[in-house]
Amino acid sequence: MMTGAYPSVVVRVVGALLSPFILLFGLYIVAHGHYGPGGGFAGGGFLAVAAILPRVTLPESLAYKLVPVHFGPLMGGVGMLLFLLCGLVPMFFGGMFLDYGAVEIAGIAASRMRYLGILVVEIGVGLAVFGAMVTIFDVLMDRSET
Amino acid sequence: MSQLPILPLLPMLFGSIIAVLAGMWRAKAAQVIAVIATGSALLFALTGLVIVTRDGPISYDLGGWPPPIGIEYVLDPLSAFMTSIVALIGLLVMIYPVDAAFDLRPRKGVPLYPLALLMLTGLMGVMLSGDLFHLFVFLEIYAIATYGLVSLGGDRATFAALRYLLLGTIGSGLYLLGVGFLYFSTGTLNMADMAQQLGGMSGSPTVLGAMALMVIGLALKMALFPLHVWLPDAHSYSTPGVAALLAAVQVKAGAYALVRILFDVFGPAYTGFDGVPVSAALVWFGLAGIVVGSVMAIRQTDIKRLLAYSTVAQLGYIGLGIGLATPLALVGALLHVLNHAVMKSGLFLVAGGIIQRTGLKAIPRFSGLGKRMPLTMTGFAIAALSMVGIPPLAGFWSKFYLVWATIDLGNWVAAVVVVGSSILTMVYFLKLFEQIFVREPQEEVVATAVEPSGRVVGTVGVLATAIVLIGLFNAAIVSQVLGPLAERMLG
Amino acid sequence: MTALLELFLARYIYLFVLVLLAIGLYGVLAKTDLVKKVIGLTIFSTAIYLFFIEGSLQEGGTAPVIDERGSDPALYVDPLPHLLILTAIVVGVGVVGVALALLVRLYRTHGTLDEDVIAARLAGREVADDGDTPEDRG
Amino acid sequence: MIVPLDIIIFLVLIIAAVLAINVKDLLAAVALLAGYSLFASLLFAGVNAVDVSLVEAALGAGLTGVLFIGAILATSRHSTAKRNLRRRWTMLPLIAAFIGLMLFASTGLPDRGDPEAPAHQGVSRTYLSQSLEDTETPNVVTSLLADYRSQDTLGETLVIVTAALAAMLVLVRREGDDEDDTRGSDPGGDTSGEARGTTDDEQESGRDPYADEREGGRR
Repeated sequence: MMTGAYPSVVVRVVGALLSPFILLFGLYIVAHGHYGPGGGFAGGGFLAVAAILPRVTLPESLAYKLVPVHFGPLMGGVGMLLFLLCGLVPMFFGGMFLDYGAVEIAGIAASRMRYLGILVVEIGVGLAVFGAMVTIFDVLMDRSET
Repeated sequence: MSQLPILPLLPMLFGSIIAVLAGMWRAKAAQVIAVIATGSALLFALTGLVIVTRDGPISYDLGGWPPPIGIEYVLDPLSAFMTSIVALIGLLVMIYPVDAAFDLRPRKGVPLYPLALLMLTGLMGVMLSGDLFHLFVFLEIYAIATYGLVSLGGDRATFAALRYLLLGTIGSGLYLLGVGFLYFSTGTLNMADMAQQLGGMSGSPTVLGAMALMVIGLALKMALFPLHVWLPDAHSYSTPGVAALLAAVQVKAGAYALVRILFDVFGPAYTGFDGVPVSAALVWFGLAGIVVGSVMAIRQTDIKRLLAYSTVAQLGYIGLGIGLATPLALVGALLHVLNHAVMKSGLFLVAGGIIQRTGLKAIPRFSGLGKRMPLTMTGFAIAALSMVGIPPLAGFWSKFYLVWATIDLGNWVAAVVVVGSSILTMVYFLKLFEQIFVREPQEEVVATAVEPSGRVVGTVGVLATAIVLIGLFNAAIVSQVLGPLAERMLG
Repeated sequence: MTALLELFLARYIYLFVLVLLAIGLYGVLAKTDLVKKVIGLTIFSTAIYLFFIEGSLQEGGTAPVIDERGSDPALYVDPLPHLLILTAIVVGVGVVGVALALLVRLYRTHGTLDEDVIAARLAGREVADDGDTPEDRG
Repeated sequence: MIVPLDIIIFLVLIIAAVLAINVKDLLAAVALLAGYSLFASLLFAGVNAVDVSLVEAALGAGLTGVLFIGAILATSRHSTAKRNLRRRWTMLPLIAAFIGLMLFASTGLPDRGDPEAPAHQGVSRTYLSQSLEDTETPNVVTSLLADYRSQDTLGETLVIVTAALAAMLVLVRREGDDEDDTRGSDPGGDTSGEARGTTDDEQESGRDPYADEREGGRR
């Protein structure tokens, strides 16, 4: 199948070199959603590509040590949980579900709170998309643990 | 209680995600979490039902943004009623033993219960949403979870799941296109807001086209004849627990969305009849579905396949009720949603019990089961008699309201079909009764069979009791919940 | 003639989207290869995305990122369809993922992805073990 | 948006779509599909939908393509399916009816880019004028996504997680107790090879520790 060391050295080296940069770019996109195109979904997609590339090009033992198989569902769950908690916290301050503006922390305006809430949500979405896409890939490649 | 509308959904959301994480740690943990989550959702949904029938609908602004800007959840009698049904059936299936329900021993990291929970979450989201696009998102959540769960049934089920996926995705695509047409002609997505905007443009081709697209899309999801082609395979090949969930609540989400959108969003444009063939089409396709489903059910020898075709027929009743669009008919349709949920899940869970103990699916080999499993088979008899429509069991009353509605409208063809289909239903259940209760045990597996495990008997018992109770207290349900609801939706 | 051209310029999007929708639908319904069906599904949903996004256009509007020109709605295109389609794209990817998983499982059992062949084979088997052979247990 | 360029891209899209569902080589079909998605994302960028363009390029073209290629490598590269002419002819009236319905419905839609269109007068005005004030976020799509309509995003994230879980469940290892096996049969069934047909991954299964167990379940 496709996983495992790719026969060409050039591909292996380029894949190994490219992956961290894609990762960085993905993180940038996740964080940059407030000011330009991007956000959790596109960023999470790039993160997933950064994890899938080594799986396709590098030797299996190495690739699956970098991002283990159980990482996928774990990150999916953690990201989703982060999102849900972000929605739950305002309810303790008397707000509605996902109403970040209702959280009262001294010295932070409601609009700033919403800004931060959006950031947390984007990170949660990014993690969840990353986890989900890696999981689907692993499952299709018959590498999942189930 | 301003938080009430979101409360049934929250335990489901958290439960499904925590079950994913817990399931990676301990295989057993997921089922416990699933029971707790659906149980608390049921509690909240029932509380909600009591409160909103007394005090009127509660609207919930997610994120603190008032409706046209943000997404709104609406807990009104209809959504509380449907949410309670989903949570009740969900809870019983979660309690049902895992090997009989899903035919898979739970193992670390196998997302069985998380997926079942996600399906129920999606169904509840559909029922609570007051926003057209948000409804689409939850429509897809439950659909995707369903594709995964159906494939548990093995090879044929996988193929059925793939066919269902292709048709279901086209269905939601058509629904999405309909939403697009509506958005571009009104500039809003909120249901209440849109109903107001649509009031002045009922003749517009865009609105009519959107209505047609959404009805076709949702009818595909609901498996209304002739768009039911995916249903018999998907329902009969999936494992008993999944089949119970599918038949009892999953197809009803499509029916609910249809009711909600036709009556609450399109409102007069739909019920006004002028030049709109949608409701007439629903009536005729509903009737055709009743006849075809019943006739096909008679010809089946596999119990799960028989039940699947019977679902096609029962969905025909619901489609008929929506199409007739009178308060009485709507009461009949909604009561039938409840009745069918309880009856059909009961029957599938009985089938699961039979398979658990004997491995039999073919009806001709059921001879004498009644003597070996008296408790389970009593539950089966109650559910089946209710399906036929024997008073005072639950199933009688929904047909009664539907027949009354057709006579009221002078639609004699419909009345004859509804009454006649009861006879057809009787035919296919009599066949089963003869095998189970009259004949002596012939097969080795039957002769040595014992009553299924306690949890099977328990869940079937709860459902059988529910059938009797709904039948006895149907007047209360209709006068307290469904009657006022239907009057309001059509008034 | 110019009137016709103007009409075309105002409405050509709908025509093109419609053609793409039809191609996608044809792929799903008429093809027998299961991979082709999923490809058709993707074409169909991408055409829906195009329908929404083209509708968000507002003459003279720029990308919905508020800049120093201020926040007058007339200056930007409609952001709501963008959000809806972001959601729909992600949903579409999810559906494709599940569809491919189902495909892979079917292929492992049958060694083919021809829908008709698999259907015939399953139907044949169905007749064969209609009488509850011990294998039917479970 | 430049109209002639738009029309050219649309024509390319149509050609790519037609080819993608007609070529025999599935890998080529997937490449064409990725191209189709990329050109669609170009169109999105052309009408200033930058966020959508990025996501369509990353997820729609990129990751979908990766998943497709993965699935094709796990199955077969060449489409062996026979044509089913009867089905083709029965489907055409359906598609024609759909086109008719869509044409009818689209007559009531506003012209392209019309600033007076209802959609531009509706709720989106609020988002554009309030976003910076309410959330300090200049990108309105982001504030919409994660604040005004964050529940949609919650559902959407849930969808992708659900899809991952569903895919896991579909391809779950069955410990030799698939539907066709009797309980407790030998998991390393020796009849497994013949029903599998000619697979590309036959030689690969040798180094897969689960292969024996799995094949027993997947006759």
